[in-house]
Amino acid sequence: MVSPIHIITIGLGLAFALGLLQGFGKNFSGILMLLGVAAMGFISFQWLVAFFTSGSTSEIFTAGFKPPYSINLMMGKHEAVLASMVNLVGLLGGIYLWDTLKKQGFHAMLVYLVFIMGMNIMIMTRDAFNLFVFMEVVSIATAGLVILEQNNKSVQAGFKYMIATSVIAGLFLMGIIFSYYFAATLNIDGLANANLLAIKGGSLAIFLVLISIILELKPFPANGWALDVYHAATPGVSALISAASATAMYFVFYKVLGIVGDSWSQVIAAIGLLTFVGSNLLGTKQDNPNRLLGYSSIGQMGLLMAILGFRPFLGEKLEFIAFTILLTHYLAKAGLFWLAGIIKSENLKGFAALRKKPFMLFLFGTFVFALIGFPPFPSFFGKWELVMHLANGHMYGWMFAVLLGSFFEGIYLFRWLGYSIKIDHLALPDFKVDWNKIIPVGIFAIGLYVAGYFTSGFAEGGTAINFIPLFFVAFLLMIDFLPIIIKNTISIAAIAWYSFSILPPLYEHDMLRFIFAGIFLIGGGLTLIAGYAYKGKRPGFYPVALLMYVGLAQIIEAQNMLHFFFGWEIMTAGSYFLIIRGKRSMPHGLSYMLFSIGGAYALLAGFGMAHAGQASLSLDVLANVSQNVSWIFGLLAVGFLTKTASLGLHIWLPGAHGEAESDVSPMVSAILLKAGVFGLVILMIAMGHHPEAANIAYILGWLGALTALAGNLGATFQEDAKRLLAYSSIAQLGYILFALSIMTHLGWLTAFTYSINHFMYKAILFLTIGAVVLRVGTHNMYEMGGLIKRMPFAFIAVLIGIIALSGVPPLSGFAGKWLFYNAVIDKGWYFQGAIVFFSGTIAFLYLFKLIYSVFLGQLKDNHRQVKEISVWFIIPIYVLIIGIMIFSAKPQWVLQPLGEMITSWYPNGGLQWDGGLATSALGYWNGSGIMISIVIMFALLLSWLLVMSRKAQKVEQFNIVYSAERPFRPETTHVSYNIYAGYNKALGFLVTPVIAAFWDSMDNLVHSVAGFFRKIYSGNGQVYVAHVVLFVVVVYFFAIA
Amino acid sequence: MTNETNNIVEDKLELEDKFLAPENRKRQVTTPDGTIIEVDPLRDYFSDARPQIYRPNSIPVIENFLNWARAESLWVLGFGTGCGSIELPPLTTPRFDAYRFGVQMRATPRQSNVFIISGYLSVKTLKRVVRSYEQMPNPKYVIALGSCTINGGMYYDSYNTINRLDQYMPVDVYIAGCMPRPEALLAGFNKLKELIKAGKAEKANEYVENFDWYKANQKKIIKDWNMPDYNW
Amino acid sequence: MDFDLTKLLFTLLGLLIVLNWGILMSGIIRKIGARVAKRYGIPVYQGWIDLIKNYAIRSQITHGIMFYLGPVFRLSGGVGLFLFMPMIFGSEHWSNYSFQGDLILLMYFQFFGMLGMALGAGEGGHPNSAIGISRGLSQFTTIEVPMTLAVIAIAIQYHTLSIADIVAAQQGSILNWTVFTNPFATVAAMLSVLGAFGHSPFNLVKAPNEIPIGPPTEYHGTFLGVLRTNAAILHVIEAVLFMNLFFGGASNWFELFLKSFLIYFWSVFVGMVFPRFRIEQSVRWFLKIPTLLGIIAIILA
Amino acid sequence: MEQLINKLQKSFKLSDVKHQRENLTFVTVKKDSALDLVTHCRDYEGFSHFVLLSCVDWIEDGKFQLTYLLNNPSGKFDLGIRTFISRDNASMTSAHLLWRQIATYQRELKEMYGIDFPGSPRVDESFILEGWDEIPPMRREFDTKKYSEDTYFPREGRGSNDPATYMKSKLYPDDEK
Repeated sequence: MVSPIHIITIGLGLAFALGLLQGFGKNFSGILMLLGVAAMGFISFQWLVAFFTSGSTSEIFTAGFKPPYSINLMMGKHEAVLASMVNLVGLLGGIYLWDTLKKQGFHAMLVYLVFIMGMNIMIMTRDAFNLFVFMEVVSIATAGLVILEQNNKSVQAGFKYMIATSVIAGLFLMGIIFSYYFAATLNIDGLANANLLAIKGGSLAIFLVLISIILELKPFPANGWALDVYHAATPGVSALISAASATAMYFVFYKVLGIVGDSWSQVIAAIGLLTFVGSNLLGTKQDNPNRLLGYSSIGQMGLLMAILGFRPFLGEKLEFIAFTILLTHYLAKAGLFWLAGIIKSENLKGFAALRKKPFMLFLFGTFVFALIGFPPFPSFFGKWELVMHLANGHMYGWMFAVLLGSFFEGIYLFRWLGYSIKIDHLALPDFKVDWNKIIPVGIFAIGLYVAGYFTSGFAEGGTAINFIPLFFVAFLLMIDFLPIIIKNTISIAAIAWYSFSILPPLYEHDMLRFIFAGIFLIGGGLTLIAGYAYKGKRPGFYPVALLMYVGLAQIIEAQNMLHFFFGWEIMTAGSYFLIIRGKRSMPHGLSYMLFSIGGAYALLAGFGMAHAGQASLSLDVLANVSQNVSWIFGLLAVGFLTKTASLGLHIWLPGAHGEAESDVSPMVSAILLKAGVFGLVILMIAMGHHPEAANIAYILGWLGALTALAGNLGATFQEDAKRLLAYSSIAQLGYILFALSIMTHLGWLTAFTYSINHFMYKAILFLTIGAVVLRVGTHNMYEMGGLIKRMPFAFIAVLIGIIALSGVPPLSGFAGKWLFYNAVIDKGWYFQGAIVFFSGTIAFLYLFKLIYSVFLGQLKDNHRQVKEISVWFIIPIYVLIIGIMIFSAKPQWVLQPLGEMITSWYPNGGLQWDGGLATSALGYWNGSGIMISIVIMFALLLSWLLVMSRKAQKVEQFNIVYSAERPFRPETTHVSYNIYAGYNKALGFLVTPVIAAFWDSMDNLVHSVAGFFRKIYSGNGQVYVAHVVLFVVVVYFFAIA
Repeated sequence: MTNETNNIVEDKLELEDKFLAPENRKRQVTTPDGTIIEVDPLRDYFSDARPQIYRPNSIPVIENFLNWARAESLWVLGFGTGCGSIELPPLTTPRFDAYRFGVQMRATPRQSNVFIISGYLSVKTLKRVVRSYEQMPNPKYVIALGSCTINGGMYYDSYNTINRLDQYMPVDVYIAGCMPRPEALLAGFNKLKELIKAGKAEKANEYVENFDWYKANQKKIIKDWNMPDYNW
Repeated sequence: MDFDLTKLLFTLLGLLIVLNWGILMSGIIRKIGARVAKRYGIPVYQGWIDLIKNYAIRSQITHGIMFYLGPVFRLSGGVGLFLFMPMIFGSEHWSNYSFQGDLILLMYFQFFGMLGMALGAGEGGHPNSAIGISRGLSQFTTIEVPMTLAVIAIAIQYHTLSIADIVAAQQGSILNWTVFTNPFATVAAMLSVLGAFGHSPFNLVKAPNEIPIGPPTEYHGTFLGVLRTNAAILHVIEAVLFMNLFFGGASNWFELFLKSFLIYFWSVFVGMVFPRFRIEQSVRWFLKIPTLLGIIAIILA
Repeated sequence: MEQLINKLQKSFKLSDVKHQRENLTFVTVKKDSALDLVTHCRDYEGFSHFVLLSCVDWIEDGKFQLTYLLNNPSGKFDLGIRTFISRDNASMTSAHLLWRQIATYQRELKEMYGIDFPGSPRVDESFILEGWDEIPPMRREFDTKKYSEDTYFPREGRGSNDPATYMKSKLYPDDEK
């Protein structure tokens, strides 16, 4: 066991040795330095291992004196972990900075070594003055590293840094002097025991110590100097500052809090959250990667500071929460800074260059998702626990601030990610990737996954999470270089295997989950079949598609809230990547992600509030909620509504679904949206019995009706076939929301019928239209036309799809309409019902436009030889058509079991079944009988007409009566563009995009606020010092008050 | 050898091309998957099937019955060619009331049986008239109204109006005069009814039988025909 | 479902009666219209002659399979409505196959023919067809609004969606008719029927002089015959639907003839007096007064 | 009107000034300055309305006479500006930029007389004579009667009468001259 004192000896000794041995060349010096850091790391690491095996603390004295007269170090569990982290990033950072350090020579290496050593001591020391000394050492070393870049900007930044830190150091020193005066000891534990607060004037001493450490953590807004440092330093150094110094300083803060006690918690939490929210808000306005990361680092430190401020509420989970978030920050931020150093772009958009190196893009995505707190990364569990505990302590305001800050962070990080994946019209600069630069990044990314896997076990309920599917996704990622046919087969096989293992037991026990699992999994398998139609490798598709299905499956499997939320976020991540794969999807991917994050945070808040005061994390506790019912129900509903794209939250959907790839649109439309429905169902089952919930459901009913109207009107005026279907999805989800909100037996039967139907016909329509788009190369309906001649199978599919969608008997859509009427009249929601009916008739407008503009009318020149849609699309489409036909011919096969299931929640008001004849309180309906009657009648009439006009001459498309003229061109003869001009004149005002304008203005508001406050960072050192001083004064007065 | 034939074909095309409308020329089009195909509008967009002869029902009783129905239900195409078209609207007014004879106006040739050529026909109009006539379903009847359709009338020496309608399409009933009054038109309708009931109004088949002769006459003056021979 | 030959035969007979009554009814209406204009007018039997003439057209053309299916859809829509409509109150034979579905089925089955017709006309490739259909659908969406409100109102009133039960509830006295018990719903529905029958002022769909007869512009011969057959059936059935819902149904064929004639005549009567609306005007119009009346009907119910 | 003509006389070489009516005057100018005069009249003399552009075939002189008839709405009088162009390779500067509708007149003149107006929109498209490949029919060397007899199957036995004498002989057969 090597004593930790040797960290100092190695550090100082090597520093001298470097000077002596510089004759051996820079490579030698460099290797020596790295060995030194490695040795320090080894020391800390062996202690870490020791603590995990035996678990003792150790105190080390030096120079033969007892504290406070000598360096007083402690190596405990915390110290070992943090020192290991610092040394690891030091070692990897050293490797990363190899070229820079070598160029600058041994001075730089010396400074580097001292920098790392200093941080080790900061972590280990228990002596306040010692702490001061080594903080100064680290400050000076940092400044030295900052000016490594040796340009005007970095020298200025280093200078500002020195000024600011010396002001802070002065405050700190005064605080220590006062403390020593009052407590007569410099040992931190001694100071803590001295109970300084009780002493008159002691609180000032504590204030000075505390505020200076807080200032070192760069609180908003007194942090301009730090931003300049992040901005100006070479990214390798910024990585160290962000990962290592912040870690060390955070631990110092933790130690100092031992002296301060809990009385300052509110202030600390306030400063921390202000920093978190403010810094992330300003981050939205940044476009320089380094500065952006600087804002993000400061924000994260703010969150961490706040967590310590929440200490009284977090109890034993404090360390878990703080550590997971710190660890994620440490790994991700270092990785991002390092990546920024590799790309060397002054602009966020420059990261588009990453697209050339998919592996690095993957790393980048990993870091971004980890920072935001997506599963399976540690911060996900940390944030979850944080919110749960905050809610448990009824700290709703704080909780809101945490989520708001996270949301702002999401805005810029996902915009950045979106740029790198998808932005167009850019000359992608070349960049060089050295092994010494990429290896550290890779190690840290892997570290995130490993850490995430291991942290899950520590979170309450985390053990339930099934990681095997995620390993499968990772496996797909690894075999991404294989051709489509293999990956597709493996994926389908996996989904099929999973379905076989999960569906039969669900059918026995849990009909509700069986239905949704069926939609998710069978739908998933079917839509994947269409993937065979693609050629090449389709890089990156299968991991993300399966990621989404994994998320959906986890939602189904979830029994507790953490697991549910875990699945929800996994699904969101997968679907985000699926959506952003589309050609022009960048802005839509971003808006999807932002609404999803917002929704997810609403869910998180809702779950947290529901969990408050309850013993269990199980989803069942929702049913026992007795306080804040409206809030919980409302928040959870809003969370789920973002996924169902209800009016107001729908603006992400048309673009996201419209621009997605041909086989992705059905996945995200027919399947993904049902996740929101599933959530709503779960929510209403659990909480529907509360009167408050019923009130909200009434609002949701109106919302659903208006969504249906707006969605259908929106679809009517579309020219883009896929957007039309996307708007139609909005409307259909509006129907479902409406029917669910009715909360009666018939209402829910309607909702489930609609869900199943919508899954089938929307999958058919999106698959078919997507396949047609693949063939004809355009989304614009007016550029198609007459394709029935070339694609009869596609036409039949769309025909069946639109008949089913419009609810015309005898196809299954009518089942939904009939139930709907009965439910509405039964419930008494006549006006909402009338609006929904009205929107149902509007559906005819766009359905006709869809089938007419694409398949009927005039065939265009360039489509004269276009082929039938790919057989790989036809297979799933016709399987679904068979499904619709079975449902239509024998509705009782589906509706009867559904009814029995719903009876367990709403025992009264169901249907009576007599064979195919269903009878409700109001009316009756015989699906099978109608089907038979209509089919026979239709066949008879058709054969009669065929006999009567058997000799008809087949003619071509221009053989039409054209006022005695002949048509000029197919383009001028095909009436399709703005076909509902009259309707637009009458009702077009209803589709003015007020909601999009509202969100746009919100977006502008955030940006302009950020832009306004950004001006406080003038770049002037004096101003920054003034900020620091002013900050101290303001905090002082607030704290005293 | 092949080259020569190609050249000949191209030369021939050059000659024909003189009056071929630009939108009817062959054109190269890039399909969505990038291959280039040729579109020949006249072949691809129009049916070039020749007209057929539709024989009357072989059972006289049925045919007589159907002829009676056809005679009592005369649907007139609303296409006024010359100044005589001003005589058509009064037919529907209370004063003349052609409805009582089963005469009704239709807006599309597809649903019409009777074509009233109301007065002089310029070459430009004749082209449209022929198109509309060919688009009417069999059986169809033509009433030629006014002297201009018979012998050119006052436009007998014009460079731009035809003299004799029967050179271009078969005519069932002539109504002479310049202009004939609506009463004369009603008389014409009654005459047409008689012909139909007697089974003598099979001029549509006559047109098909002498199709080449009619077509040659039409094409002699309509030089930019720009369509396949028969308009379905 | 047991096969019942008698039932089938009665249904076919009923269909024949309805078809002929439809043709006769439109003949009478046209005769009346002519007399109003001081004309002698067509013979009342002109409808049959036209129908025979159309079926006797010898040459036909077709634009494709959907061109065939369009009229078949349309006629199936008409015949289907007949199948699911109880014609004569209290008669087992004349209630057809209405035991298979209620009022909602009828309301949605109207779309069957419309949709098919729209597709068939679309296959014709004629721009006027598409224009006509787009107008028709636009207008139709709002026609249905007051109609729906009225239907909901009477469903609340009688607490059933079964047409037979609604008719049964109106028996006994003329004052039991919905027109007296629920006048607002009746008026709303009777205003929407104006659009459903497509006479002036709501006949922009066909607009003969502007977009030559709109959707069926390419249809001729047998196809047109099928469409006109359907029109004859449909006019009667629509009128019968309104008769059943608002005017006490019919207990014998004569009563049915009389009532359906009057209901149909109502739309023609209005059409004789008013000029044509543009499409946006009619869309707005239906969303104003008729919708308001429908809302009042529901509030009162 | 006189004043105007005098005024114009100063800048343009007008010849053959003819006061047809109190409010209608014709002037003749050289081909080169014709459009200058038209433009001038439009921009400075208030002739904002273009009435017509017509042509007369003076086959004997080997010339076409073009007449631009302009109207001054505020003064309520018309001015006809005549110019002569050669019949061989007849061509005139296009005036469609002054009034858009002149293009239609020019298209008609191109078809009927074969006068070219380079640059005029759609001037080469057929106007009413679709597929005409004879000499332009309004040129006086074109024999329309002969063309009609050759082309349009004249009906045998067709006779013509002078309406006045014919009606007289019909109505008053005894009233011999």
